[in-house]
Parts: sequence; structure tokens; C-alpha cells
Amino acid sequence: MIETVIRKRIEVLVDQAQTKRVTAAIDEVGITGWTVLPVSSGKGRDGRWREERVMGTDKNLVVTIASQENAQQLAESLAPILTSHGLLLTMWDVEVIRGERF
Amino acid sequence: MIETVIRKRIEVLVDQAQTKRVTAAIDEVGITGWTVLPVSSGKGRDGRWREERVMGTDKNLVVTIASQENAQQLAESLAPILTSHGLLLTMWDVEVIRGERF
Amino acid sequence: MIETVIRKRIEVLVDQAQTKRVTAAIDEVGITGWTVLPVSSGKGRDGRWREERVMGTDKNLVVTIASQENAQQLAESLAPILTSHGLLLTMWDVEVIRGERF
Amino acid sequence: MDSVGLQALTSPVVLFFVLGLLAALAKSDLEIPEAFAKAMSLYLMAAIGLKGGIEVAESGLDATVLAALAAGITAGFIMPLYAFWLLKGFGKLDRINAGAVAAHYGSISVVTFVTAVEIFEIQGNPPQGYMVAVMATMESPAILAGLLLARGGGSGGGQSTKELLHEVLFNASVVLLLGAFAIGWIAGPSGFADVEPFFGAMFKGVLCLFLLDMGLIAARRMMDSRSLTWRLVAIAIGLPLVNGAIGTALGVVIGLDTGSAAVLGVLCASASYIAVPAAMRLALPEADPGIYLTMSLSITFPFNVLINIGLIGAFAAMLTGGGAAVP
Amino acid sequence: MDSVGLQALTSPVVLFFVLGLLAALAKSDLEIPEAFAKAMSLYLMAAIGLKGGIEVAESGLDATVLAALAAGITAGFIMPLYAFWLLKGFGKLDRINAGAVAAHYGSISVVTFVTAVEIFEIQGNPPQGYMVAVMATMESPAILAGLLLARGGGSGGGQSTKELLHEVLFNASVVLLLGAFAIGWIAGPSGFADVEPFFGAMFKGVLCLFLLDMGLIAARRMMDSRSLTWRLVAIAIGLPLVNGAIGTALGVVIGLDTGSAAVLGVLCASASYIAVPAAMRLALPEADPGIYLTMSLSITFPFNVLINIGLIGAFAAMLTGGGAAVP
Amino acid sequence: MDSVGLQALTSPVVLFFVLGLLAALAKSDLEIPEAFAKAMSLYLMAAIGLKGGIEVAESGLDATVLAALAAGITAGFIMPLYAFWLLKGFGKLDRINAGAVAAHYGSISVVTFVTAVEIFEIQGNPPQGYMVAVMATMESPAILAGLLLARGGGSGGGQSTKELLHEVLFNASVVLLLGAFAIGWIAGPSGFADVEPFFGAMFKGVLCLFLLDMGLIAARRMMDSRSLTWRLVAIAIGLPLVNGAIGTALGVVIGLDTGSAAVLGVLCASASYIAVPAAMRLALPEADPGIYLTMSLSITFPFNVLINIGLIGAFAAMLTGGGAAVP
Ligand SMILES: Nc1ncnc2c1ncn2[C@@H]1O[C@H](COP(=O)(O)O)[C@@H](O)[C@H]1O
Ligand SMILES: Nc1ncnc2c1ncn2[C@@H]1O[C@H](COP(=O)(O)O)[C@@H](O)[C@H]1O
Ligand SMILES: Nc1ncnc2c1ncn2[C@@H]1O[C@H](COP(=O)(O)O)[C@@H](O)[C@H]1O
Ligand code: NA
Ligand code: NA
Ligand code: NA
Repeated sequence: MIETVIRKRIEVLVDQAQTKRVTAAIDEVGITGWTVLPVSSGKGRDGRWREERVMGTDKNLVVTIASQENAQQLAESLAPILTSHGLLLTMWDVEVIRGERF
Repeated sequence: MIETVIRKRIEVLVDQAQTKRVTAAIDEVGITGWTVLPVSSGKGRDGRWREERVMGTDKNLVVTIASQENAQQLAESLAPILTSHGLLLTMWDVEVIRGERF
Repeated sequence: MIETVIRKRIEVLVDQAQTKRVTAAIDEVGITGWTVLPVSSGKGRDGRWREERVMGTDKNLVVTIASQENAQQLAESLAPILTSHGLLLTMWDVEVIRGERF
Repeated sequence: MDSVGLQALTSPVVLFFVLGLLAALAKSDLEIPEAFAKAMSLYLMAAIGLKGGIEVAESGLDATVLAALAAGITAGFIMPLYAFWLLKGFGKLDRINAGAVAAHYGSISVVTFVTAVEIFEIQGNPPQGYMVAVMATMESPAILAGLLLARGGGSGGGQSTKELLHEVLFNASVVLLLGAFAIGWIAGPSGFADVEPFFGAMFKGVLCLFLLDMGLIAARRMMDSRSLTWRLVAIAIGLPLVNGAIGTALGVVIGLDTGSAAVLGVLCASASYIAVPAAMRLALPEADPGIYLTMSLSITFPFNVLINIGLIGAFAAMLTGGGAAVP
Repeated sequence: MDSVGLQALTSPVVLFFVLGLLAALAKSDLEIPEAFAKAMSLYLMAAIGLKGGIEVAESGLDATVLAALAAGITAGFIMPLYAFWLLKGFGKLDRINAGAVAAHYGSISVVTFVTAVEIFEIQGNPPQGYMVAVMATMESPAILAGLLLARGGGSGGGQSTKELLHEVLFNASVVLLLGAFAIGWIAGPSGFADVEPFFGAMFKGVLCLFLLDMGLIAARRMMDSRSLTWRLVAIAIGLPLVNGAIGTALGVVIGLDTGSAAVLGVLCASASYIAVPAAMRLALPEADPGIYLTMSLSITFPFNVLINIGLIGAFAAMLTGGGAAVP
Repeated sequence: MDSVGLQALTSPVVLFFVLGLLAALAKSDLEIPEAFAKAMSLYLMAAIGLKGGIEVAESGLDATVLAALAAGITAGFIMPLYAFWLLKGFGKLDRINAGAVAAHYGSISVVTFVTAVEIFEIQGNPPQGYMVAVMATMESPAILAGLLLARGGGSGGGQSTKELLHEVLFNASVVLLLGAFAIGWIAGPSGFADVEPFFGAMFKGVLCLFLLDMGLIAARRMMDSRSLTWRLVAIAIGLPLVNGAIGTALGVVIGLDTGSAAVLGVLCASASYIAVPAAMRLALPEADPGIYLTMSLSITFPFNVLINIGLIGAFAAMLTGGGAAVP
């Protein structure tokens, strides 16, 4: 039977234009990698957005797998700008194989 | 150390054409927002689909973060149409910062 | 109150060109379905990739919901190629309605 | 097949479709990005609408046009009725899937229309410009008819009649086709001159790439299919034959020229795979796209493009006595 | 409205924009894929840059060009100042949102520019090719001005001045417009011949589809809006009127011909909705796109295309005594 | 450089590539949507295939064509051998990465081919239409050779030989190039007339935008690179020099005209970055795209476009005594 270990999965919804800032924060904390998924529309307290790629005001979802400590550190480094930059951060525990990589 | 609270993350895979119905259900329950991700292909009991954007029979993934009660309510409001409308709903607990927003 | 059951959600990040191999593994294990999401860029130990659709070296995210046993079997069937094929596999427990379908 | 028929089959438009079919059958990984394919379908509808409007701005409307419109709308309501009966009886589909499929066969396929126009032009029988308006008005009636059949007059799967009518009248294809038609009519030939290189000259080339994609998708869907029975395949070939003949005869009866009558036949023979699937997904989510899309896109569409358009053209020429002008 | 004005409003370019507005208001599900819309916006910028460069390669540069460039840049710095004051006072916006909106109105909209050129050409008053360079240089100054106003001279929301300047000078629109302009200048008319069918002949057709999309997006955003007040709507209409008049007069004063002066007016009147929103998202994430994008895209842009360009053209003709040549 | 060489470098096609490189080096956020870039690459392959087929339909086939095909295929098998040896020895790559890189250099780049044809046409040495067929057949042999080298004759990383051959013969690029070639051949010049505005006239403009994107991607990949050593950079420049000279000489020996011999040289000099990376991702997932893609796309491709094509053209002219016709 295969052995899995527990790591944190963190997903940050972020403006296209601010994506680099989030991935830079991930790099700084020392997490090994990240992956960006496209997002097509949404609604929040600021209202609805959609079809905004031409205007460059669309969003991305940045996903990263990290150890508990790194995840905690990342959350802390992003916390100050969550509200001002309109980020949406969720995290939860996941099982991974080859845990030494994260 | 930053404080996180537990909220529900609900993801609903839904036909492009039925997406409005799911987001309307989210709005009705009183959840603050949602985000739509594109999906490119899939396979289920009804067979495989792919490259169906021209035909308008492709799918979306609707993601929303909500309190436990709101999540429960949403699940109940969608349950009757899950099978007839071919929805796929999963939910799990996630940690969020600024829990008062959800 | 609606009844939910616990299933495994498995997500595999995989090269565009290797996607069929992962979905074939899912089919073989006997899981009922899967869904593919597009991915736009990423960074790992092998460096950064982005804008690689023309070259066919971009990636996909394959998502599947399965019973615990099927999930375990899938993880085991993919484990040998995780490193050689650069897959990233995470899995976690989710609640689903209509659990008999998975 | 005579040399004109052969010439039609060796036009790049048809050959790219065949290339798509063959590439998919050979399991090549050739794939057109979906966003681009969608953009091409919108472009084709805008261009065809514009051109129709301009031709009408030039030629004006007369009683024949009204007769053609009336014939098209009537056919759109009636064809789903016998299709439904056939699909439930011979095809063994349940009420919901029979209604959904009937809606597809009563409605029309823009790309089949366009391909037929190409071919009839090569054969020397160009149809009239107003046939675009006929096509546009034939999109919706069958959607209504099919949904009423599927629901058996019942209240319907959660969708109000108002929502339904909205979808039928304002779905993307109808809005774009009729909107572009109106723009062409208002702007007229002089206004069109500026946009001709894009909407006119480029048209056939874009159609080639689009048909390449449709060939790929149709053949892949065929190979993935689980729900097709030989009965459904027979219907997907028999209905277009019958509807094509009826439509052509109807066109001749109301006094259309050879090309226009043939195009009315093709419209009746064609099954929608863009507007109607989207509408069914919205209004009849319980129906299985594995049935309606596979029948219309993977069987009827190739059958029409490769064989039936040729038959209908010959039938129209026979009925009107106006043989294809061999170039 | 005289027949020339009417002719401008019945050009396919404007009619497709109206179709987009109407389709969205009718809640049709018509939608252009975002990737394709983005590609069209890049195409339009590359084409307009190229053509401007080629015209300058033919006509050369003189003192008038330098005067026009200086006028544009100066306007780009000054317009945000009074816009900011108006937005904070009358508009009741906070400092950050007032600065963000001011940046939009001080900058320019490439598509409004292009539409105006179309219309002025139809009216017989084609502007000079170097106005493309004026347009390109007017994109950035207002971004700088708006950000300084928003931050009140403070250190700014986490972005260093270096990053800021980089964004102002190397944002995608500026690089593509000026880059293509340079290519056009270097390659000259002979080099352009080969790419003319793509960047020249196709241009107006692509513009039609792009404006269809902008009509859809503008109207949908309008309907979704929660943050618009009547005060902001008044500013979104009043500012382009005032800026358009000032810009046109400025153009006449520095000696531009009718068409070029009118285009300077249109540049001043137009509000950015491509380059500046992207820049604000980067440099001023706290500002609300529900305000700045809705004002510039959903109110000012349609107002300019449908009404204000016509007014500005007439004003320029009045000032220069050069009436529109009725064809 | 003489005036013809300069003219080639100031063609919009090359200038847009340079703009892309510069924009990326300046860290501009300019970006072409991937779906559109992919669509452009498919368009370019379809267009080049079509045009080649039509030229062959006009000129027919003879012994020279067969010789050119044989030369191309042979080169495709042999070039990877010494490339592999060089990459393992001097380049210090392991067997797998050396095999993957060797496959890229043995295969060809469609866009380099097209750019070379542009340039040689400007220089008055247009190659023959059948060189498209030579190009298409040169795509696959090196994939086979590279994979065999990488696996050292072993059983391979999980892929059966059947799957492998399928990928080599039916990969998207090969199917589209040869399929469009066949369509052009069947349809001939008369069938082509209708689609010429799209596949012919628009071609160079699309190539401009595509090269803009390739410039952006190549430079960004260069800047992100972690795996490049000076040894690999030396190979990525040295191999195209050597292969280009060998290929050109080979072309002259088998009796090709100046333009066609030069194009054979360019094909040998070019390294694939569309078909082969996709094939390697499938058949050799252990290989690092950070090596093979960066070498072929970020070094060899710009080197070929900006320098080597010019050198090869001059070398071919020297060997055949046929100097470039100065216009
Ligand atoms: N820690 C991580 N979190 C999320 N995605 C990752 C992570 N590490 C790697 N990836 C993704 O997996 C791809 C391959 O990683 P690697 O095999 O480490 O080069 C990267 O390009 C990323 O898209
Ligand atoms: N509860 C939520 N669940 C999922 N996505 C959300 C939620 N709230 C906000 N979002 C997303 O975050 C974006 C910004 O939200 P806001 O800052 O509230 O305007 C929205 O446009 C949505 O895409
Ligand atoms: N077990 C599963 N895991 C992930 N996605 C699934 C699963 N089953 C079905 N799907 C998705 O849901 C769609 C509809 O499924 P079905 O209703 O079973 O035909 C499929 O086409 C897949 O995209
Ligand atoms: Na029909
Ligand atoms: Na302005
Ligand atoms: Na080569």
C-alpha cells in the first residue's frame, strides 16, 4: 500500500495583474512550485465581473502545495494585502505521495 | 500568528447553459459570492464530452465559499435538480482568513 | 436535512500529452468519470512554464471523485510514473450527495 | 457522378471536412482551439447574415419571399411532429429524448446551408439572398415544437414559458443572424464595400478551417458514442432524405428558382448542431446530448455535406427542368 | 442630422456596436470568446500603429506634428487634474477612486479613436497619419497623473516608483502601438504592401466584430452595476463633452486640419478602457473597477461613439470653416 | 550587409519578431492569447500546405522532387546521430535529454521555413513549391531517430512501438501539413481561387503576429531558463551553422535551384519547436523541456531568423553562382 503524507493546499483567487505578486510571495517563502488556473467570471461584494480579459481586469486562481509551516508563512505574508488587493485565500489538508518534494 | 476559521467550500460542475441557475441559487441563499472556472472535457455515465464550446454543451465549475449553514442550505436547494440537470456537487471544509466575509 | 457521504477527490496535474494516460488509468480502476480543467502556467523544480499551448507542452488538471478504495487503487496505479512523468497528485475527503454514483 | 458533382466534392471546403473526418478516424491529436472555433462560428453567422441583408437591400422583397418565409416557418413546426412520432416509435426513444431530437431535425444547420450555397453556386444555380432570412426564421419554430412535444403539454422541467420564449427568440444564433441581416439591409452595398474583404473575401477560407474542425468533432463523437442504435442511425439518414425531398418540392411549388428551392430542401434536410443543442441544454437538461448531438452532428451533417446536398441539387434541377449549368 | 451624419451612423461599424448593446439589453446569451476578443484588440492596435507609421514614413514629420504631440501630452497631464477635482467634489468619490477614474478620462481609447477616424473619413475629413503617434503618447501621462493624485503624493500601495514607471512606459498597449508604429515607419509603404490584406483590408471588418463585443460588454456591465450614481453618470457624459470641445479648439489653435483637430478632440473626450484598467489593477488594486470601468466603458464609450464624435466633427468643421464634404 | 539583406531584415515579418523579443526583454506584459496563437500556427500550416500542393498541381513532379524528398528524409535520420553524439559528449547531457534535443535539431521548424521563403523571395530566389512536401516529410524521421537514441534500443518509457509510430505518422503537424498539401493538389489553382484571400493574401500578416508571439515566448523562456549552459548555447548556434551548410550543399549537389537548395539548408538548420516538443512530451516525458525547448525556440530559432537564413541564402547563391537578383 502506497504511503501518503499530509500537506497544505492553498488556493488564492487574484487579479490577473496581481498574480506575479502572489507567486513571488510563494517563491519567497520557499515553496517549491505553484500552478495557475484561468477563471472566467465571478461575483463578490464589489459586484459581478465577466468577459474582462480585454480590459485586463480578469482573475486567476493560484494553487500551491506546501508544508504546514510554509503554508502558514505564506498566509501570513499575504494577509496584509488580502483586503486591499481583493484576494480570496482558502487552504485545507490534502494527501500527497512523495511528500519530501513539498 | 494569523487566525483562520473554518468555512465550507462547495464546487458544482454544471452545464454552461445551466450555470446561471446555480449562481442564482447561491445568491438566493445569501452567500456573498462565487467564482466560475472553465472546464475543457470530461467523462461520466452519459459518455464523454469535449470540444463542445461551439455547440454550447460544455461545462463550468462554480466555486463558492460559505458558512456551514449557508452551504447546507445551498446543497438542499440544488439537491432536487442534481440528477435531472446532471450537476456534480462536492464540498469540504477549508480554512479562510477574514471569516466574517463569508 | 440532506444526506451526504464521504468520497475522495483526486486531482492530478499532468502534461497535455499525457492526459489520456491518466484518464485511462481512472477508467481502468473503474471510477465512473473525470473532468479536465485547463491550466495556464506554473513553476516547479524544472523551472517555469507558460504560454506553451502552441508547443503542446502545457498542462491540464484532471479531477475525479471516487470511493476510498478506488482512489487508493488509482494512486497506486499512478505512483510508479509520478516522478518520471512529472505528475502532481493530491487527494482529500469531500462530501457528496448521491454517494452511490461514485 | 458527373463532372460538376465531382467538382463540388473536390472544392477545398468539402475536402477540409473530409480531412477532419479522416484525421479523427486515424486518432490524430489535431485539434482546433475551442475559443477560435467558437469565434469562427460567430464570424460565419455574422457574414452570412450581412450578405443576405445586402442582397435583399439590392433586390427588394416580393410575394415570393413572403411565401418562402411562410413555407420555412410552417415546415419548422410540422417536421418535428412526424420526427417525434418516428423517434418514439421506430427509434424507441423516450418522450424527452424524442422531443429533443425532433427539435434538432426541425431546425436548421447554418454550416450545411452555407456549404450547400457553395456547391449550388459551383453548379451554376446560386440561390436568392433572401434565403438567409428564411434560414434565420427556421431556427426557432422547431425548438418550440420540440419542447412542447418533450413536455407533453406538461409544465416543463422548471423553466417558465417566459424564459422559454426568450430563449427561442433571443438565442445567440438568431440574434446574430438576424442582427447582421438587418445591418446588411440598412448599410446596403455601399456600406458593405468597406467590410467586404473581411466578411466577404475571407469567408470561404474560414469555412474551410471550420469544417476541418467539425469533421474532427463529428468523427470523434461518433467513435465515443455509446447511445447510438442502428435504428437511430437509420433515422439520422432517412429523415434528411425525406425532409430534403419535401422541402425541395415545397420550394418548387411556391415558385422558387432551382437554387432557392434546393436550398429550402437543404434547410429542411439539415439538423441543427449549434443553436438547438444550446437551447436544449438550457430548457431540457434531462435530454442526452449523446443522442441528439451525435445524430445531428456525426451522422446527418456528414451525410448531408457529402451526399444529400448533391441529391437535393439534382432533384431540384429535375423538378424545375433547370439542369446545372456545366461551366 | 444631415445625410452625412446619418451615413456615419449607418456604417456597419457603428451598427454592430448598436447590435451588441441591444442584444445585451435583450438579455441574449450572445458572447464572443474572450481569447478572440483579446486577440482582436491586439490586432487593432498593431494595425493602427502600422498604418500610422507608414503614413509618417510617407509624409515625414514637421513642426505641426511636434505641436500635436506636445498638445496631447500636456492634455494628458492636465485633464486628470480637473477631472479629479470634479470626481471628488461633485462625484463624491474618495481619493483613490477619484484618482483612478481621472486616469481613465485623461488617457485615451484606441477604439474610439479608430471609430472616429472611420466616421471623419466618411465625412470627407480624414485626419493625418501622425495622429496615431499622438494617440499612443497620450496613453501614459494620465496614468501617472491619476496615480499621483490617488496616492496624494504618499508612498503608494506597495508599488515602488520604479515598478510604476515601468508599467506606464511598457504596458502592453503602449508597446504594441509604438512598436507597430516604428515597424510601419521602418518598413514603409513598400514593406507594407505584403501585409496590407491582413492589417489594412481586413481592418474594418474586425472592428465590426470587436465593437459588437464591446456593445455586449458595455451594456451587461451597465445592467450589473451597483456603484453608479446619477452624479457619476453626469460626469461620464459631461467630461467628454467639455474635453472634446477643449481638445478640438486646442487642435485648431496649433494649426491642425479639420480632421486632425477633431481627432485630437476625440482623444481628449475618450476614456480608456483597455490600457488604464489593466494599469490600475496593478498599481491601485484598492480602486473599484465597478466605478472606473462602468463609467468609461458603459457610459462614455457609447456616448462618444453614438453622439459625441458627431458633435466634435461638426464643432471642428465650424471652427475651421471646413464643412464636411458631402459625397 | 548589402541592400537586399537589409531589406530582408526590415520586412515587417522580421521586425515583428524583433519587437516581440524586445518587449519581452523589457518585461512588458504584452501577451497573445494562447488559443489564438495556437490557431495561428494551425492556419500557417494549413496555408503553407495548400500552397505547396497547388504549386505541385501546376508544375507536376519529376526526378528532382524525388531526389529532394530522399535527401530530406535521409538528412532527418542522419542529423540526429551526430547531434546526439555532440550533445552527450561536448554538451554533457544524459542519454534521454541528448536524444530529445537531437530529435528537435533533426526535424524542422515550419515557421523558420516560411520566414526563409519570404526572405528568399524578397532576394529574388523563390524556392519551388514541392519544398513544402520536403519539409512535411522531414518532420518525422528525426522524431523516430531521437527516440531510438534516447532509449538506447531499450524498451522505452512505457510507450509501445505501435503508439510511437502512430504519433510519428499522425501527429497534428504532419496530418495538417500533408492533408492541406493533398487538398491543394486535388483542388488545384482553380479551386484555390476562392480561398486565396484567406490562405494566400492574409498569410504574411498572420505570420507577423505569430512571430511577434514567438519573439515574446522565446525571450521570456530564455530569461526564465535554469538549465542552459554555455556548452548547450554553443551547440544551439553551431549545429544550425553546420547543418545549414551541409543541407545547402546537398541541395546543390542533387541539382536544386538556388532558392530550393537554400531552403533545404534552412530546413536542416532549423530546429522544431512545435511538432517535436509535443511528441517528446508524449513519448519521452522524462526529458526536460527546459533544455530542448529553450535551445530550439530561444536560441536556434532567433539565430536562424536573424542571421543564419541570410548566411545560407548567400552560401547557396555562391555555390550556384546565382546571385540574389537585386530588385
Ligand atoms: N508545490 C507545488 N504546488 C503547486 N503546483 C506545483 C508545485 N510544484 C510543482 N507544481 C506544478 O507542477 C509542475 C511540474 O513541477 P516539477 O515536476 O517540480 O517541475 C510545475 O510546473 C507546476 O505547474
Ligand atoms: N464567497 C465566495 N466564494 C467564491 N468566490 C468568491 C466569494 N466571494 C468573492 N468571490 C470571488 O472574489 C471576487 C472578489 O470578491 P470581492 O472582493 O468580494 O468583490 C469575486 O468577484 C468572486 O470572483
Ligand atoms: N466521478 C467523477 N469525477 C469527476 N467528474 C465526474 C465524475 N463523474 C462525472 N463527472 C463529470 O460530470 C459530467 C456528467 O457526468 P454524468 O452525469 O455521469 O454523465 C461528466 O461528463 C464529467 O465531466
Ligand atoms: Na431541418
Ligand atoms: Na481622454
Ligand atoms: Na533541422
